[in-house]
Amino acid sequence: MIHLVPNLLAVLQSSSEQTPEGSLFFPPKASNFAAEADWLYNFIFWVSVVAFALVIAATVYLVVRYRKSVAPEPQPSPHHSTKLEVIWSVIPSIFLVVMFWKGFELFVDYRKVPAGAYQIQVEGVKWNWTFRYPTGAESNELHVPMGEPVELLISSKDVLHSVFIPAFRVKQDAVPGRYTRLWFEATMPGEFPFYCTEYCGTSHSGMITKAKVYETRAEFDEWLKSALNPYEGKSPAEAGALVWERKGCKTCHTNDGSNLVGPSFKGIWGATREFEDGSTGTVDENYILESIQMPAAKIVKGYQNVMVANGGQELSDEERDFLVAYITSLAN
Amino acid sequence: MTTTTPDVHYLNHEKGFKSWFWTLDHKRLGVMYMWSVIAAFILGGIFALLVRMELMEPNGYVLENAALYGFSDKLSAADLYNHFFTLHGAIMVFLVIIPGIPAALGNFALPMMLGAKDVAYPKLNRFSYHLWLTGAIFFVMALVTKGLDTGWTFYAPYSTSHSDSAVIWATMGAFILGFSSIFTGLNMLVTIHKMRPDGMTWFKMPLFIWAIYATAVIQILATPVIGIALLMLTVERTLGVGIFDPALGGDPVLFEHIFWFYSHPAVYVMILPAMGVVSELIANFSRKPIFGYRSIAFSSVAIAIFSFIVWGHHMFVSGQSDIVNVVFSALTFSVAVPSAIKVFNWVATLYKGSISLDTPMWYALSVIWLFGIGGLTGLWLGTLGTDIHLHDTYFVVAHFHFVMVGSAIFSFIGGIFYWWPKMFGVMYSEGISKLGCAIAFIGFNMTFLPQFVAGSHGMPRRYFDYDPQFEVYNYWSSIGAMVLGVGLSIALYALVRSLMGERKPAPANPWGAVTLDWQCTSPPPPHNFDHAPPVDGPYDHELVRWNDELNGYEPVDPVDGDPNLARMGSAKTV
Amino acid sequence: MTTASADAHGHHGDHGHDHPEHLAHHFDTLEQQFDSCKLGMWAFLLTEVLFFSGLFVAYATLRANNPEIFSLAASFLDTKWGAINTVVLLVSSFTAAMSVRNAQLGETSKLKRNLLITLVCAGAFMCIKYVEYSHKYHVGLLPPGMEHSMFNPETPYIPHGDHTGEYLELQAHTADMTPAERVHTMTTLGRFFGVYFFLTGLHGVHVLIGMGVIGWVLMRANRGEFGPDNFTAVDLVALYWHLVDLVWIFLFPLLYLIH
Amino acid sequence: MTEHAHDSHDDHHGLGHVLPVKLLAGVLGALIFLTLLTVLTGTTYLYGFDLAVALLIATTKATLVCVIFMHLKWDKGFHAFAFIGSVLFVGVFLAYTLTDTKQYQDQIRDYAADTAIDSPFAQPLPDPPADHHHAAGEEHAAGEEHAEGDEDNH
Repeated sequence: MIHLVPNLLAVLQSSSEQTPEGSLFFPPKASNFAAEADWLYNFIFWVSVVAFALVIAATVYLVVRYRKSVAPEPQPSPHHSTKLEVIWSVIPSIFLVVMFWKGFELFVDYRKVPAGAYQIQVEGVKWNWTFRYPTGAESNELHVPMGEPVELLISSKDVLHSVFIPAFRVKQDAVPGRYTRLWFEATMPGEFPFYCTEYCGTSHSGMITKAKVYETRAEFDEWLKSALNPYEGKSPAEAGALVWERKGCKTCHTNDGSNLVGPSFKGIWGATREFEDGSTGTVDENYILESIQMPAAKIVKGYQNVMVANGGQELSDEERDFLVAYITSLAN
Repeated sequence: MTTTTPDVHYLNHEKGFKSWFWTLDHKRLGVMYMWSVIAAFILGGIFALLVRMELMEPNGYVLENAALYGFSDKLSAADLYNHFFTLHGAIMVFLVIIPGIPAALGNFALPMMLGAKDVAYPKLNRFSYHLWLTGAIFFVMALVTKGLDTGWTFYAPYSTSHSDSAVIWATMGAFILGFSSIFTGLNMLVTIHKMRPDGMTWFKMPLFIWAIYATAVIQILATPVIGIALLMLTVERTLGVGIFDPALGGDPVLFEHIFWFYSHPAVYVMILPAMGVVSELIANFSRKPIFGYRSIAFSSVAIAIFSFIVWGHHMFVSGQSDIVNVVFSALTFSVAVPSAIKVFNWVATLYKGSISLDTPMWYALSVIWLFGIGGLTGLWLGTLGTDIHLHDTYFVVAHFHFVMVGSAIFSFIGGIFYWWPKMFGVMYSEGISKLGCAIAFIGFNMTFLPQFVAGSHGMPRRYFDYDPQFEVYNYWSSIGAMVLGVGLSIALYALVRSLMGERKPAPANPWGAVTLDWQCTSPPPPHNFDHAPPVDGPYDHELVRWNDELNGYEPVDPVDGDPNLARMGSAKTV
Repeated sequence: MTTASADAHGHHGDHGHDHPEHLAHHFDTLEQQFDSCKLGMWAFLLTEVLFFSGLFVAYATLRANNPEIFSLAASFLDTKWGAINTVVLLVSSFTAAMSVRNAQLGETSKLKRNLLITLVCAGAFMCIKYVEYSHKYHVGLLPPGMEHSMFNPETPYIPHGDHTGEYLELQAHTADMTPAERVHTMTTLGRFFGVYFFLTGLHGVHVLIGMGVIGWVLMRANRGEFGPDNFTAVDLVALYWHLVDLVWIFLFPLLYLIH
Repeated sequence: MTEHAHDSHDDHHGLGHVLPVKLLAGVLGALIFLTLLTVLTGTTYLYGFDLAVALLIATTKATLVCVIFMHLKWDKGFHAFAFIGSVLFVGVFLAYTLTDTKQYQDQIRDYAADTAIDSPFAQPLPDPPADHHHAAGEEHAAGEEHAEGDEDNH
C-alpha cells in the first residue's frame, strides 16, 4: 500500500520501450518474438480503442440527444438499413482478417524451430522444474546463451504444467505422457521470471523459477561445466542444501521453521513426531530415508500425503545421504 | 390503466411451502430460480471477495489467518485459496450464470411473451428446478466434505488421479445441473415452436425469445457432452478406464477437447440470453422498434451454430496440433462479426428514439460498455500470435469476467429490474437502484481493467502468491472488487426494500412496453391469459401511449375495455 | 397450427370446460399437445446422440491412432454373442414399433403382448451382456485402473486356472516385441477395454432405463389407458427404445467386428 | 373426444401415421439380413475397406430404423432435419478431434518409448502360475518392481 504511488510512477516512467523493467503493458522484450508479438498486440489495441471509442461516443451522444424524461413518445425512424448493416459487417471483417493473418504468420514463426537449435529438456513435476542439457548437466533454473536459438523439449511427470516466460513471450503446456516443444532466441542478458501457468495443485504459484540469459556463449559454457558436477568440493551438508534446493524439496519443506505443504526441516532432527494414525516416532536417518522413499508410510499429524514417492524425482543414494546430512545440520 | 394490485394473482392464489415447492406454474418456478440463483451468486461472491482480499498483497495473509484460526486444520492456506477460486468459478458458472437468464427470467417471462398459459412441459420444468436444487446440494456437499481444488475446468489428470478433494461430488453436481439446463432448454424450444399465439410468426417474436431459442439449441446439443465428459472423468477417477489419465495410457488433451466442446458453447448459453435481454431493454426504453431486427435474430442463431466449431481456441498452448490451432483461430473470428453486429444495432436503435433512463436502461447501457471491452479483448485471445503470451494469464481472467459478469450478470440484473414490477407488483426506488448500478459499474471496471495489464505483464492465473511487480494492479483490483460488492449489495437492497414496508404498487405496464408479458396484471393472474391475445409485431410502440392523468402508459385500443390488456397488433389487423 | 388453435377457440369456448380428457390445461388442442410431446422427445433424442458422442470420440481417436491393436482387441470379443444380441435388440425394436401401431388402433391385448416381448428381449440382452462381462472379469480383460485387470500398469493381474486362454494368446503375441512396442500394446489394449466397458455399460444403463419405462407403459396399457387419442406415451417410449437400438447398431460392428 | 374420433381410421390424418404390419416385418427382415451380412463381411478380409463396409451397413440399418420404425418418413420434416443436424455436429466433433490427435501421436510415442522401461510390460509377460492356490503371489510379482504380495486373487 505504501509502495503504491512509487510503483505506479515506476510503471508509467518505464513506458518507453526497451528497458529491463518493461513498458506500460509489457515485460521487457527479451526474445526474438517480443517485438513482433507486441506490435500485433498494439495493432489490435489501437483498432479496438478506435472501435470502442466510436461505439461509446455514439451511445453517449444518442442518449443525451434523444433523452425524454417524461411522456416519451416514439419518433419515426428507420428500422433497418441494408447498406449500413453491410458496411458495419464488412469493415470489421476486414480488420479481423488482418488480425488473423498477422497472428497466423507470427504463430508460424513460433512453431518453426531453426535447424541446429540448442535443445534443453524441461520436465515439470509438482512443483518444480528440471532442465537437462545435452552435456548431461542438470539445473532448476533455465540457463541459455544469448543470440542462439534454443529449443525446449517439454514433458511432465504428473499433471499438466505450463512453461511461461513472459519476457520471451513464449508459453507451452507440459503434458504428461508426451513431449511438447517451443523455441526462442534470447536477445537480452539478465534474469527473467519463469512461471507455471497451468494450474497444478497446492503450490502452483510456487512453481516459479528463472530464465538466466548469458551474454556470451563462453559464459554459458563455463556455467555448463560447473553444473555438470554440482556437489564437487562441497561438504555433505552443503551438498544437501543444494539437493534441497534443486530437487524440489524446498517447494514444500522450508529450512526456516515455517510450515508450508509439508513440515519444515528446521529443527526436526532428533525430534519426536506424532503421526496421523496416532503413533509417534523419532526423526533419525531411517525415518528420513523412509519418508523420502515411501512418504505415505508415516504422515505427520496435521498434514496430508501429497508427496510423490521418492520426491517424484530420481534421487540417488548419495543425494539422499546429502539430504540427511543437511537435515542434521538444521537441528536446533 | 390501473395501478392497484389484483386481488388474486399467481403469488397469492395458493399459499404455503408445498404450494411453492410442488408448483407447476412457470412464474413461480421462475421466481424460485431467481432467488436460488441470487443465493448462489452471494455464495460465489463471498468466495470471490476472499480470493481478492488474499491477492491484495503479493504474500497475502487473509487465508493464512483463516487456516491458522482453525477454519481448517488440514489445509494449508494455499490449498484454501485453491478451493476458494475453484468453488467461486464452479458455483458462478454452473449454478449462477448458466441457469440465470434462461431458467429464471426465461421461465418467468417467456411463456407470457407468447401469450401462453405455461411452458410446454410444466412437470419437466419443475423437475429441472428440483434438479438444480439437487445439483446445488451436491456442490454444498463438495464444499463441506473435502472441498474442491481442481479449478472449474476439472482438467485431467489432476482431477482424475491427483486431487484429494471432493471431485466426484462436484462432477456429479455439475452433471445433474447439466440435465437441469438441458430440460430447461428443451422446454423452451418446444414452447417457442408450438405455443406461439396467432399472428406471431418467427420474425414477429420478441428478440428475447430468439435469444432463448438459440440458447436452447446450444443447451440441447452441447450440454450432454459436458455430461458425458464429467461422467467419464468420474468413472476414470473411480475405476480407471484409462481414457484421460496418461499413467493408464490415456490422453489429457482429449479431455480438454470433450470439455470445451461443451464449455465454449456454454459461454454462449451465458451471453446469448443476456443479449436478448439487452435487445428488449434498448428497444422498449427507446420506445422504438429495434434497429435491424432480422440481423439480430439471425446473429443469435449464427452465434449458436458457430459456437460449436471454435472450442479449440481454449487450447492454443495445450499441445493441440498446429493445423487445428490455425483452423480454430480462423473460425473464432467468425463469431466476432455477429457479436459486433448486435452492438451496432443496439446503438443504432437509440437514434431518434424517446429514451427514458430508468434503472433497467442503465444496466443495458452499462452492458454496451462492458460487452464492448469484453468482446474486443477477445480479439487478442483469438489471434494466435498474441494468445501465446496472454493465455492463462490475468488477461484471460479479465476478458471472461467482462463477458460473463460485465455482460451476462449485468444483463441478468437489468432483466430483474425490468421484470420486477411484473413479478411482484411493486416499484422499487429508482434513486437507490441507479446508485447501485453506478457503483457496481465503477467497481467492476476498477476490478478488471487493471487485470488486463497484470496479464499482459505476465501474471499467471490461479496464483496464490505472486511476484511483487504485479502488486499495483492487484491492489486496485481488490479495492474495485469491494466497490463492486457494495454496488451489487445496494442493488439487492433496492429490490428487497421494495417488498418491505410501504409497497408502491406497480402498474400493469410501467415501461410502456408492447410485448405480451406486459399485457396482463402486475403480478399476473395464475394462468396469465384466458386466450392468447393476437399479436402483430414485437415492438409496435404506437399501440401504447402515455397518459398524463394516470402518470403512466395505457393501451390505445384496450380489449373489451380492460385497461390492462392492449389489443396488440389487432388494432391494425382485426 | 395457427388455424388449428383458432378452431379450438371456436369449439371449446371457455378454457377448462370442454377440454378433451387427455388435454392438459395449457394446450389448446390435442394435436398441439401431441406435436409438442413429439418435438420434445426428438429434442431429447438429440441430447442422447450428443451424450454418446463423447464416448464415440474417445473410441475413434483411440482406434484411428492404433488400428493394429484394435484388431487384436476385437479378437477377444465374442462375435457370436454380439450378433445374437443385435438380433435380440432388433426384434425388440420391431415389437416396439408394433406396439405403437397397436396403440394407435386401440388393440389393447396385442399392445400388451408386444410390449411384453420388448421387455423380455431387453432382459435377454442384459443376460447375454452379463455372460460376456463375467467372462472378461475372470480372464482379466478389464479397464487398466482396476485391480483385477491384466493391463494394470502398477500390478498387472495374471490369470490362472481355467482362465488363462486370452492371457496366453497375448503372451505369445507380444513375446517378440521390443519393450516399447509391448508397453504400447498393453496400455492401448487396456484403454480399449476401458472404452469397451464404458460404451457398452452406458448402453446397458440405457437398456435398463428403457426396461423401466416400458414396464411403466405396460402397466398403463394393462389399465387400458391407450387408444387412438392417447398413444403418446407408447410412441415416445418406442422412439427412445429405437435410439437405444440405433446406438447398438453402431456399437456392434465398431467393437466386435474390427480388423 | 368426439371431434377426434374420426381421425383414427384415416392413416394420413390425425395425430400419427399407422404403419402396416407387412412394412414393419419387412424392415425387421432386412435388418436381420444386414446383421448377418455384417458378421460375414466382418469376418472376411476386405482389402482395407472393412471399416467402411461395416459402417456402410450400420448406417443403412440405422437409416431403416429411423425412417420406418421411428416414423421419420411421415413425421414433421423438422424432426428429421434436427436429427441429421445433430449427427453432423457429432461429425464436426469427431473430425476435429481425430485430426488433432493424429497430429500429435508421434510426441506420445516418442515419450512412451523413452519411458517404456519403467513399465512392468517392458519385460515379456510372465507365465501364468501353474497352481494358483500356492504360487500366485510369487509368480505374479515376477514382472514388476513393486514387490507387493498379491493375495487378492480369489
